[in-house]
Amino acid sequence: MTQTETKTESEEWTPKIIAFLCNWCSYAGADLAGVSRIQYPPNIRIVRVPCSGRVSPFFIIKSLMDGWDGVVISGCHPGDCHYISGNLVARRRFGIIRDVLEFFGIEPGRVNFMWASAAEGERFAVLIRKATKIIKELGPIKKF
Amino acid sequence: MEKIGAVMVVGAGIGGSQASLDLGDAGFKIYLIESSTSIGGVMAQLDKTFPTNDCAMCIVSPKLVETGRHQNIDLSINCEILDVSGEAGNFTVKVKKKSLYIDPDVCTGCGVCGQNCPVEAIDLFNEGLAKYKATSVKYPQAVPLVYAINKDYCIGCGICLGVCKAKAVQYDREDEIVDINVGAVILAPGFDEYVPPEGNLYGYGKYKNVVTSIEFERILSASGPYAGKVLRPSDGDIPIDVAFIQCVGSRDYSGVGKPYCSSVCCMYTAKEAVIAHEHMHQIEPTIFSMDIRAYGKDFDKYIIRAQEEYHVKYIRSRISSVTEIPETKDLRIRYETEDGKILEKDFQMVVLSVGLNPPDDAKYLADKFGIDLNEYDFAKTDIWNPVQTSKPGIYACGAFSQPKDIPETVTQASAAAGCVNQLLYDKRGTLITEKSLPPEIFVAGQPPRIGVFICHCGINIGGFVDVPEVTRYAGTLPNVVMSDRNLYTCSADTQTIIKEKIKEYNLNRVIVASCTPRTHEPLFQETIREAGLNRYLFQMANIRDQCSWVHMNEPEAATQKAKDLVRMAVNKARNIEPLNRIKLSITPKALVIGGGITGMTAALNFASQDFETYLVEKEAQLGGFARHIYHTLEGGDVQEFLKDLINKVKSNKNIHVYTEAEIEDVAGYLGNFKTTLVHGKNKEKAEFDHGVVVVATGAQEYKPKEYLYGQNDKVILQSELEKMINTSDDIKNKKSIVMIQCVGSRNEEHPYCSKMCCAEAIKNALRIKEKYPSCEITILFRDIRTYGFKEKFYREARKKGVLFLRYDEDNLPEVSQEDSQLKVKVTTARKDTIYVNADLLALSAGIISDREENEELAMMLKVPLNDDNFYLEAHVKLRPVDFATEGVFVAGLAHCPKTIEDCISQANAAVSRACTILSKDEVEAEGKVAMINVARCIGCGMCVENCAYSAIEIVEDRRFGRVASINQALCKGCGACSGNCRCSAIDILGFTSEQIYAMITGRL
Amino acid sequence: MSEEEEEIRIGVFVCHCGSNIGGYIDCKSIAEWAKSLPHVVFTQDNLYTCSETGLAQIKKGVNENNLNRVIVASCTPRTHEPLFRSCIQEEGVNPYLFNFVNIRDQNTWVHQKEPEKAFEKAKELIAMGVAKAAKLEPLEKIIVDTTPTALVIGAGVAGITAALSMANQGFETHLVEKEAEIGGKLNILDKLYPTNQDASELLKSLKKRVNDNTNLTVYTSASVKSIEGFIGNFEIEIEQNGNVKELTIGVIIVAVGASLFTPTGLFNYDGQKRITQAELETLLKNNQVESSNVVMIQCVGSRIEERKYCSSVCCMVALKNALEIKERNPKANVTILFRDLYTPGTYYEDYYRRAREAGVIFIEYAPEKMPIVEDNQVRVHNEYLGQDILIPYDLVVLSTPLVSNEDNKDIAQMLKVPLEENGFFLEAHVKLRPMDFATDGVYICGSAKWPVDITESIAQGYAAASRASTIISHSTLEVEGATSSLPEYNRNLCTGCEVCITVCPYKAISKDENDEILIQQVLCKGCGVCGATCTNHAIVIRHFTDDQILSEILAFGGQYDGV
Amino acid sequence: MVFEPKILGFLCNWCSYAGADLAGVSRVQYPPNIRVIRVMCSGRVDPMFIFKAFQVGADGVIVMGCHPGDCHYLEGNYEAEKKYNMTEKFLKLIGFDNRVRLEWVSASEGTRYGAVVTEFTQQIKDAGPSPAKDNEELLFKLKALEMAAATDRMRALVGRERHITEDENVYGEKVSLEKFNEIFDKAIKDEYERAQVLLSLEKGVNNVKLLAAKLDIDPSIVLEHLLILKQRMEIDFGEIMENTPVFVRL
Repeated sequence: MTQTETKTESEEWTPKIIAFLCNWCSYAGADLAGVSRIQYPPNIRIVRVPCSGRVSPFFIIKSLMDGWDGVVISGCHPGDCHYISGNLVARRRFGIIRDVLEFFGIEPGRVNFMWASAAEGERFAVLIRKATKIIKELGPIKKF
Repeated sequence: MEKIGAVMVVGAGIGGSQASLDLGDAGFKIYLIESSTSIGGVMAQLDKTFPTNDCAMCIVSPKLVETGRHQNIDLSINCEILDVSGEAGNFTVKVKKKSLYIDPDVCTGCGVCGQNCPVEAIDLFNEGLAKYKATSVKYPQAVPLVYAINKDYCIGCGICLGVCKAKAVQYDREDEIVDINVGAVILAPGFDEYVPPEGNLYGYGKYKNVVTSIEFERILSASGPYAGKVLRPSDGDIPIDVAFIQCVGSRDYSGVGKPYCSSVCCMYTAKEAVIAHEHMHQIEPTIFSMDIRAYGKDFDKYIIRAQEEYHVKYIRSRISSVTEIPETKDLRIRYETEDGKILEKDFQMVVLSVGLNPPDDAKYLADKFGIDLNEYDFAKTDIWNPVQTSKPGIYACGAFSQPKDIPETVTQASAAAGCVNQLLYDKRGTLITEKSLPPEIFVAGQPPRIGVFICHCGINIGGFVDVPEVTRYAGTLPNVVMSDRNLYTCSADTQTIIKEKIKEYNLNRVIVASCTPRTHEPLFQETIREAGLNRYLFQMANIRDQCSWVHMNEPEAATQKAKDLVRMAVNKARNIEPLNRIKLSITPKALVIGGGITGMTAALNFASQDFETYLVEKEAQLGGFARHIYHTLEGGDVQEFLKDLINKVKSNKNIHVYTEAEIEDVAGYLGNFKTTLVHGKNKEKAEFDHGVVVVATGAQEYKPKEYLYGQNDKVILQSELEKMINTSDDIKNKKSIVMIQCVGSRNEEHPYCSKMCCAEAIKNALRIKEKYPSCEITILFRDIRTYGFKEKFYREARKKGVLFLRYDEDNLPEVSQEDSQLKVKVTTARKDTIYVNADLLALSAGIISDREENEELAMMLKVPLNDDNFYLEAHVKLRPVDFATEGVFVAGLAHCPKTIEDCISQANAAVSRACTILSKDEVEAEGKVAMINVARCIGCGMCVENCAYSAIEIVEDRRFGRVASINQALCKGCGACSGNCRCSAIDILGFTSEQIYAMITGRL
Repeated sequence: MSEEEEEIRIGVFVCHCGSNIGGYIDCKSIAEWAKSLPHVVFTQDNLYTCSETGLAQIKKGVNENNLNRVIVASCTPRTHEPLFRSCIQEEGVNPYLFNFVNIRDQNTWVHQKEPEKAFEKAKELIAMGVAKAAKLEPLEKIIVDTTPTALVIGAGVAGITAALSMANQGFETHLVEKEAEIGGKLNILDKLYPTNQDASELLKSLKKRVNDNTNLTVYTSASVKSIEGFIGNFEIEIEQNGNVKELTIGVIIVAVGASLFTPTGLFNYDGQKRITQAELETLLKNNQVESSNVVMIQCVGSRIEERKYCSSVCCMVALKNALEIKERNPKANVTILFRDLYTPGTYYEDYYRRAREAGVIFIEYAPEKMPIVEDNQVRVHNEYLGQDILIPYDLVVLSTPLVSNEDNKDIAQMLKVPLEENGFFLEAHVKLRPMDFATDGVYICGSAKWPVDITESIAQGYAAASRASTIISHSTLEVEGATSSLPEYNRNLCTGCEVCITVCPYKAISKDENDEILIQQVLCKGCGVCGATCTNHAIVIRHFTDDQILSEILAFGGQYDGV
Repeated sequence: MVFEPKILGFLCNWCSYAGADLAGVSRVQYPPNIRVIRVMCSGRVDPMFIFKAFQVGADGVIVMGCHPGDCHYLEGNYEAEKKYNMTEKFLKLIGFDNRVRLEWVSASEGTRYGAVVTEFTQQIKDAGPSPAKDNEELLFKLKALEMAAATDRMRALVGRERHITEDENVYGEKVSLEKFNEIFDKAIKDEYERAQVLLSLEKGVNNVKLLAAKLDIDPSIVLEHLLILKQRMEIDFGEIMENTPVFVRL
């Protein structure tokens, strides 16, 4: 199905980004962006996970294979984790995955890790804008 | 009089919320009464919290949501107490629920009224820094999220009535007066911050760039008026040099401010300085302080980090004036240094660390509830039990009785709850009603029949997203058998519709596309459960907070996104299965480890609630370190208190005391522990089951190696001096006594403050001065940390002629012996070197933990220790007596150095937390937990390491050998194990990989 | 969509109006100049554009040049617009695509001495007219069916008169009365002034006519429960003895009358020796008046701070009853204490003269020195004598006002019509539309509006019926197309603030069952206040849209939008 | 050259326009400076029209409607008066209040119509040509006034003014004109300043100090306005330049 996605010439290409947000901080931060009506690009689709520690590297690879142009993973700031240390586990894990992606020939910039707290609606929007910009510059993902 | 199984909690800040949750969980009916329009109090205003820099909103909002939704908590906002009658066990409180002019049951908190209100007024939550409307909510994450009309500003134009799609606005809504019958009352009204009066020397109110610390807190806050940018109000520039002036309105004997120390300002000032620098690296904070009172757990480390990592500069000085430079609006501070120089420095902004005052209505509340206030108009409490007011059955917690920080407030809240438990334990569960639910429909294995409900949310979604189109689209998705749209899916009538549709279409999965699951998922889950569906057969698509609201200018893209989100939800829903919540039976018995004041208090509290309690003490006799303390600074007779306590413990039939005991093993988990120990001279073995554990193992006094201790018998410890004062006459002929503070504290080996030594030194000094006024006493200190009302005694000591000399950490006093004369050399902050002859040198030795012992027990209980080997609680701010491991609690010195009263509070708090478990026959665990596919597991143990809750262990499986096993009762479902599992052997129910893949792949 | 894409082709016709315009300015050169304006494809000057020839020229111009907008620069739209509209309509151009430019009444005629300036002004006015014309959109008049039925609320003398009048015109008429008997105040009156006819006689004859009329259905002990809909098509529910009847009604006449005021606590009122005029009527009717010393006090409870109005009938009632007592017992002393005597018109003034002749004594009192009713005498201060006069009595009669009914508010709410401060119904315009409400299709008569006597009630009954019949005498109702509207493309702009609802004097705006703003085209008169008020610029005033007016303003400033 | 002012008149169809016609029929002579836009009711005159007229070169604007109580649409002229009052208050901020007029002229007052127009024309002649012509700054301010008057806040206030000050508000109370005007006047000032801030941002004047200097408003007030505009999602923080945040128009 994904292969059939075409863009009309006149339309500017915008990346499709999937975001895994932890329920307690980043998802709440994304909600706050909404409550505060802070606008950001609409290319992002959010998947709620209990904790950034839940995000398996497979989710990321699967997403990129499936045609998402970029992935965002966001959790609580270090020390703020609702599950005490889940985000630290995630941090350790994602330190490696960028190298792995590069090895596969995928631009590491497609996968963005970030921290956003429940009070940082503004920051969430800024980070999404930033990620969108980076991924947009990288262009559409290569199909596997 | 009949006792009532209900409790009123007055004030819904963090303290009130915690007390309500504890008691609500323990089976009491709670009436939580709040005077403002939303709960959360001051904590919800904060940006970050010390000493962890935790985001305040992140940690408090789940708690507030829980409070707002708890089925045993009846929350009333905008209330006023009118009258109180009755006595402990049975009070009647007359409460006025003031009209919000908006029906709180109907208001969905969408905010359209506020946006359209043409009358601008000041926003109190942002401390006057932003304007809000006559119809407003206190802050975006408010609980309950209900708007209110401020009639003082409202001109009655009626716009809000028109724009409110939910029809919640009711201008003729009247105040409601109700009589509430409760067994006990907890007062948690918090504090009001000190506002510098007109003509204050700091220029507050006159100069725009002089703000109070609470205002600065809002400036720092990401959800504050400046969106977390640190700007100065005069011109929106980022200030470079920011001065923080401490003790504004505190430790002030001039009569303008308050004489006591507000306890928290040193820390929050450091925090604000650190966060300001963190937000804007160009900011260079300078803090003007007298003493730095970082007496709490890990506080000193924070101050050090502030100085070293964040370049926060400390100047020890009370400033003499602040003047504005009119052209730049900069502020010139004139101050005197410790060595007597008068200096001037310009700052772009000045933050006043204002003190904590008793709440404005303290006298009113005291009068209504018939309790006494102390000399400062804070609630007067029992010297041994800091949550007990002068009236039985009425308890106070938090800053209402003395300025205090969040963890102490939370501790006291639980402590007050612990006392209520003790008072009303036999009335648990008498006033709460359990919902009767229909049996669950069996749906496993059946093809999904999905119903999708799409919410217009008035115009909040419908105004930007083409809801009919999304509804049509949803109807075309696989397995979707019905899709419908509603004006407000969360309204009561829609719940009925959902239930009807479930029946009509035989739905076995339900999706609501509306706002955020964080606030609304439980509501819809409840609805489908009432219709007979398992509550996990529900999915939510967030098309408001994360779609329509953030793409208001791109309606087409927003519609497309909403469709995608609905499709992703459908894809997940097709893969979800009913989940069961595991139920654990509870053994209603408690184990308390440690027989000091803390342990005994806890044990007695448990026992008086008819819980069988095992009290384990390693020494031959009960009493712990208190056996060496004679009085408290405030004058309480410790020995008498202790004697009484020991007698009560010994005579209580519910308490089994084991002395000279050594725990060999604690096995099991929440509700089902089994402990084996040996005790007594003969090492008898004992074994028993229990549901909870309270760790109250205490700490030890540091045995100094410095200052000739142990080499010269004129060098003694403060505790030894205290014994001398109280049991002998040896002081009589001492002309000069020198005390050295911070011996074995705040140094490299023990980088923390032992909290009690300053009070101890002043206590002893005052006792000596009382008996022998001519005795010269010199106290060598680094900072005098007589926080709170203890400040009074410091002042008294100075008045009585006790000499206080400050020394620096890098210039420690030296003690030498010349002949028989002890000589103490000290270099003061003024760089003068002084020699003092001492007839007696008392060392204020710190409190240290017993590393080996603690490590051993921590291992058994699967709980962590901190760097200083004190036990590490689950959360520094909000779970001060809990461990991450459920069913295990900590209290007293085992947690960190603290006073006797604080130990007692923690003991009661631990009991209260434990009662949330013990009061039930069984507890229900979350259904969304980890699950092991043993066939794939290779037993590497990675997951065991990653689990913060010690819920995983490696076991021997008959077929597969060494594999991981999950204790679902302990698992919180975070998924850290699963994400790291190299064999993909772990999955998280409710968030299975299959479900998430379905969301990923269902993009088009 | 096609209209939007269609090229705008404007034709401008400049009228000489004989010499009225042409005598001052050069119409030919104006017409020539107008060709330079954007979208203008054809121009012509005519001697009399409104003449047969002129109209033919317009038609020809339209046909030959494919014009889709027509401008006539001549006299005033107030008189001539309909003519030109129908002219272009005959050629298949929507009449709303016509625009008028007034260069006579407001130009040549008023600047006769400054023809050059008038010439320039004419050009500018035409430029503005063209700018607006380019933005005009076709509109349709709305046709609504009307139901030829009438509802009259209140069966007093006004209501009965109105109902009979409607029924006699052949309309199915429904008359609702809350009491068990029809007739209203006729039931309690003795005689009627100035003819001294028996009230019961009139009542009897009315009842007979009501009973005999087959078009008239009467509901007694009944009330109107709900009113929905609008002119020509009201949906009514009438409740009678617990049964609800539903009706579709074309027009509604409100004739609920007024209530009697009981002067509790005033002048020692006790209902025995000190009674009201209404109570006196009953005594007279039953021939029970035996008193020989009667004192009447006027303005009891009216023209005071609490109730500022004059009840208008009490003076005449007092005179009538005074005369009646005198007639039956010429020896009786009747004294009337008054503030001002209101006896308008020759008949009534004559009536007053008769009372004086019959020996009724009139004594004026001032509101600052109210008469005091003592046990057996009334003490009243006389200005001329400068002292109190004591009048012995065996009966005191208090002239109390008519007051509005308590349930007026409910009816007003159902009908969406206003009440004035005293609770009486407020007509659309005190002078010009005395029988109408601002809400179309609803009319008022009798004391429901203001205290009136029987004569006036009858007159008003006829008047209201006459107004009402103008609506339902046609089977359909044509409604102006240039109304306000909330177009679909502006729906998302509407915040629902309801400011438009408050400012609309015709109650044409409401919220529908979906809580969305609904503008009832039938009720809208197109004044445009809602559009100018709409907080989020969502409402469009057709034919006077923001866009159209702004383009006129721009043209005034020499700018052309979109060119 | 003699100054011939350009005057724009908004006339209600039923009274004033008819009165103007009557003036013609009666051959009442008056200066030819007025250009008339016919509206059905004076209440239709959106304040925006008046600000627009000044921006495109009007020297004076006059609004005419039926006499109080005579409105063909019952009460439209009362609404017109409220809107006009607001417009006048706004124009006063830039010294244009002597260039507008609201008059009641009935259908029978042809002569009076002539007199009013004559008199108003003279008034504008005396006032001289509109300084807004080719004056960037004044045009900017006029644009700001137009934007301010178009905010939902101002429109809501003016739309409800009559209701709550003359009838009763939602609590059944009458709001005193004093209290209303206090709020109203503050709103006028605030919204005008905010509109100026927005327009300035479009022109690249983008930080507090620059805005304060350009608009001659206290920087702290500018900051307040910016924060409110941010709440309204009109603007957002941009990057930080030399310790001063830059604001951008959304």
